[in-house]
Amino acid sequence: MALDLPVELSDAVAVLGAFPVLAGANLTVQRGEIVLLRGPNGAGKTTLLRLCAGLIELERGRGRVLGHDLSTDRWSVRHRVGLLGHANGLYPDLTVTENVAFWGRTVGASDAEIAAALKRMALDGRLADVQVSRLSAGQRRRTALAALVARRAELWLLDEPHAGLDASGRDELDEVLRQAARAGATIMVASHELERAGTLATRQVEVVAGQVRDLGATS
Amino acid sequence: MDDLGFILGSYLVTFGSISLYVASVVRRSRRAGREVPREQRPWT
Amino acid sequence: MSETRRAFASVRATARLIAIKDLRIERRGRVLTNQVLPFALIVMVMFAFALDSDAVLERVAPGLVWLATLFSTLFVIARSFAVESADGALDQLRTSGAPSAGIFLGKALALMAQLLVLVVVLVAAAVVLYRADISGQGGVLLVTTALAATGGLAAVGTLYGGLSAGAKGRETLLPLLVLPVVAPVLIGATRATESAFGTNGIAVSEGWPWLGLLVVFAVLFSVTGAIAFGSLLDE
Amino acid sequence: MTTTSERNVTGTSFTRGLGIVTLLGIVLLVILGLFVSPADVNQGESVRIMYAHVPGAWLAYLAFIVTGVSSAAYLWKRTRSLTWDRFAGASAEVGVLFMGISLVTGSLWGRITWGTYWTWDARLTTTAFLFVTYVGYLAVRGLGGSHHQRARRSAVLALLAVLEIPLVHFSVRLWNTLHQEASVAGRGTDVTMDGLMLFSLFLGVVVFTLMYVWLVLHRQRALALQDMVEDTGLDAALAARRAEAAV
Repeated sequence: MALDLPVELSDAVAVLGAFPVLAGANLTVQRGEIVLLRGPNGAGKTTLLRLCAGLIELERGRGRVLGHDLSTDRWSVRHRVGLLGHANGLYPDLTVTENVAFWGRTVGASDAEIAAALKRMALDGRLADVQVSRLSAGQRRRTALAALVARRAELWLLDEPHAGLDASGRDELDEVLRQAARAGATIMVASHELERAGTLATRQVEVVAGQVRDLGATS
Repeated sequence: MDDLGFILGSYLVTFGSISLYVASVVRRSRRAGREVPREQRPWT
Repeated sequence: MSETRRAFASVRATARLIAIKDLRIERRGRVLTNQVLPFALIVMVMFAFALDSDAVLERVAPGLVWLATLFSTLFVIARSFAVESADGALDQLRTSGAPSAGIFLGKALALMAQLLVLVVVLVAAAVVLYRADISGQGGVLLVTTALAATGGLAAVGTLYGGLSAGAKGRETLLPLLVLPVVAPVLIGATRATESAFGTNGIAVSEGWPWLGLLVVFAVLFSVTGAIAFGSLLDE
Repeated sequence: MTTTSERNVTGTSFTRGLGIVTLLGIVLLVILGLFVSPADVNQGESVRIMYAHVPGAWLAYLAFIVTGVSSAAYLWKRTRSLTWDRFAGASAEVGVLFMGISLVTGSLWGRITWGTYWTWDARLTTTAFLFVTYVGYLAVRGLGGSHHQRARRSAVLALLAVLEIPLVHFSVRLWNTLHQEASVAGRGTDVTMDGLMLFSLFLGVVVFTLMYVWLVLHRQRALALQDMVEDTGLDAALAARRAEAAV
C-alpha cells in the first residue's frame, strides 16, 4: 500500500463569512516533515491549520489530508489529526490530570500513555491535581500540549504553540515535536518565533494573503 | 353591522400581507438581480 | 457484526466519558446548585405572589413545578454548551473522532441527572409552599414521570443546544427552538403530576397514559438526537 | 445587458401567466366570497371569512410538507442540491406567512362565531406551535455560514419539525379531550354548504394554490440570486486577495 501524503492542497479556497481567508493555497507535505508556517497576521495560517484538521469546509479547489478528500470526507480526517489552536480546549473546572485523561480517552489512549504524556510535559508533580482555572497561561499551554501528546495523532497542527511557554517549556515542546516526527508523525507549526521554530522545522513556508510560498528546506 | 369590519378586515389582512410579502420578494430580487447577468439565471 | 458491536461499545464509552466529565464540572463549578436552583425556587415563590390564593396554588401546583423546570432547563442547557465553547473544547471534541451519538448521549445523560435534582427540589418546594400531597402510589407515578420527562427534556435540550452552540444570538435562539418542541413534555408531565398529587381529586390511574406519552417522547428524541447530532454539531 | 432598473428579475413567461390567472382568481374570489355567495344558516355572514381562512391554513400545511420533502431530498446524497434547500426555505417562508394570516383570520372568525378570539382547541393549538416552530426554522436559516452549512443545518431542523408535529398534535388532543370546557370549538362549525358556497371554497383553494406556486417560485429564484451574488462577491474578493499576495 502506497503511503498517502499527509497534506496535499491544490488551489484551496476557504472562507470565513464572505471573506476568502485562503485564496488558492497550494501545499504538499511529506511524512515526517516539520513544516513551519510563517507570515503576517491575517495571512491565513490559522485557517490553513483548521482546514487541514477537517474543521472548516473547503470552498473551492482540491485538498487531501492523510488520504481523505477534504470536500467529501473531512470527517474521516478529524480523528487522525491533533490540533492545538489559540484556545487550549481545556475545562477550567477540571484538574490537569483530568483534562489530559479526558482528551486522551476520547481517542482511546491507555492510562499508561496518559501518564507518559503528563510526564513528558513535566506535569506529573505538584501541578497534577491543580484545577486548570488556577494555572498560569503558560501552565495551561503545557497542559494542552500534554493533552495533544496523549492523542497520538498522525498529523499535528499547532497554532503558536510557543506562546506563553517559558524557556524550559519551549525546549520540551521542541523535543516532543522532534520525537513525534522521528516516530513518523507529520507536523505543521504556525509561529512568529522564527528563530526558535526555524531551527526546529525541516522546511519553511510563508503564508501571504491566503497563499502559500515554499521557502525551502532548512538545514 | 359590527361583523362587517371583521369580515372585511380578514380579507384585508390576507391580501394585504401577501401583497407586502410580494413587494419585499420583488425588491430583494431586483437588488440581487443587478449583480447577476441574465444569462447566469437558470430559469431564463 | 463485530464491527457494529465495536461501534456500540465506542458510543457507550464516549457517553460515559462525557457524562462523567460534565457532572464533575458541575460538582466543581456548582452552577446548578448555586445559581439555577435558587432561581427556580424564586420563581416558585413569585408564582405564589402572582396567584395569591392557596386554593388556586394547590390546583395549579403541578403546572408550576414543570413550568419552573422548563425555564430552568434553558439555563442548564446553555451552561452545558458554554462549557464546551468557552475555551475551544468543541473543536477538540470535533477532532477527537469520538462518535457524535456518544457525545449526544453523554451530554444528555448529564443534563438529565441535573434536571432530576431540579425536579426533586421543585416538587419538595411545591409540597411546602403549595401544600401538594403525595400518596404511596402517586409517588411511584411521580418518580417515573420525572425520569421520563427529564429524559425527554435532556434529549431535546442537547440536540438544540448543540445546534446553537456556535451560533450568534444563541441565548435567544435556544428558547425559541426548544420551547415549542417540549410542549408535549409540559402537558404530559403536568397531567401526570396532577394525578400523582391528586389535584382536583384526579385518580392516580389517570396519570399512566400521560406517562406513556412522556416515554414515547423521550425515546423518539433520544434516538433521533443520537442520529442527527453529528450534523448539527458539525460546522 | 443588465440595466439598473430591470423590472422583471425572477419572472418567466410561465410565472407571468400564472400571476395574471392568480390575480383574476383573487378578484373573482373576493367578489364571490364577499358579495355573491349567501350567508350561512348557522354562521351567518362570518362564513365569508372561511373562503380565505381555510385555504390559507391548508396551503400552509402543504408548504411545510414541501419543506420537509425538499429537506429530505437535500440530505439524500444522490439528490443533493442547493436547489432543494432553497425550495425548502422558500416554502417555509410562504408557509409561515399563510399560517400567520390564517391565525389572524381564524381568530376574527372565532370572535364573530364563538364570541372569543381564541379557544384551546387541538387544531388551533397545534397550528400555533407549528407557526412558532417554523419561525425558529427561519431564524436558523439566517444564522449564516456557507450555503451547504446552512442547508444541512436547516434540513435536519426541518426533519425534526416533522417528528415534532404529530407529537404536539397528539398531546394537545389528549389534553383537550380531558378538558370539556374547550368544546366550544364544536359549536357553529357545522356548515351546510350550498353549491355556491362550496364553489367559493373550492375557488379559494385553487387561488391559494396558485398564489403558493407563484410565491415559492419567485422566492426560490430570489434566494438563488442572493446565493449567486454572494458567490460573485467571493470571486471579486478572491481576485483582490490574490492581487494582494502578488505584491
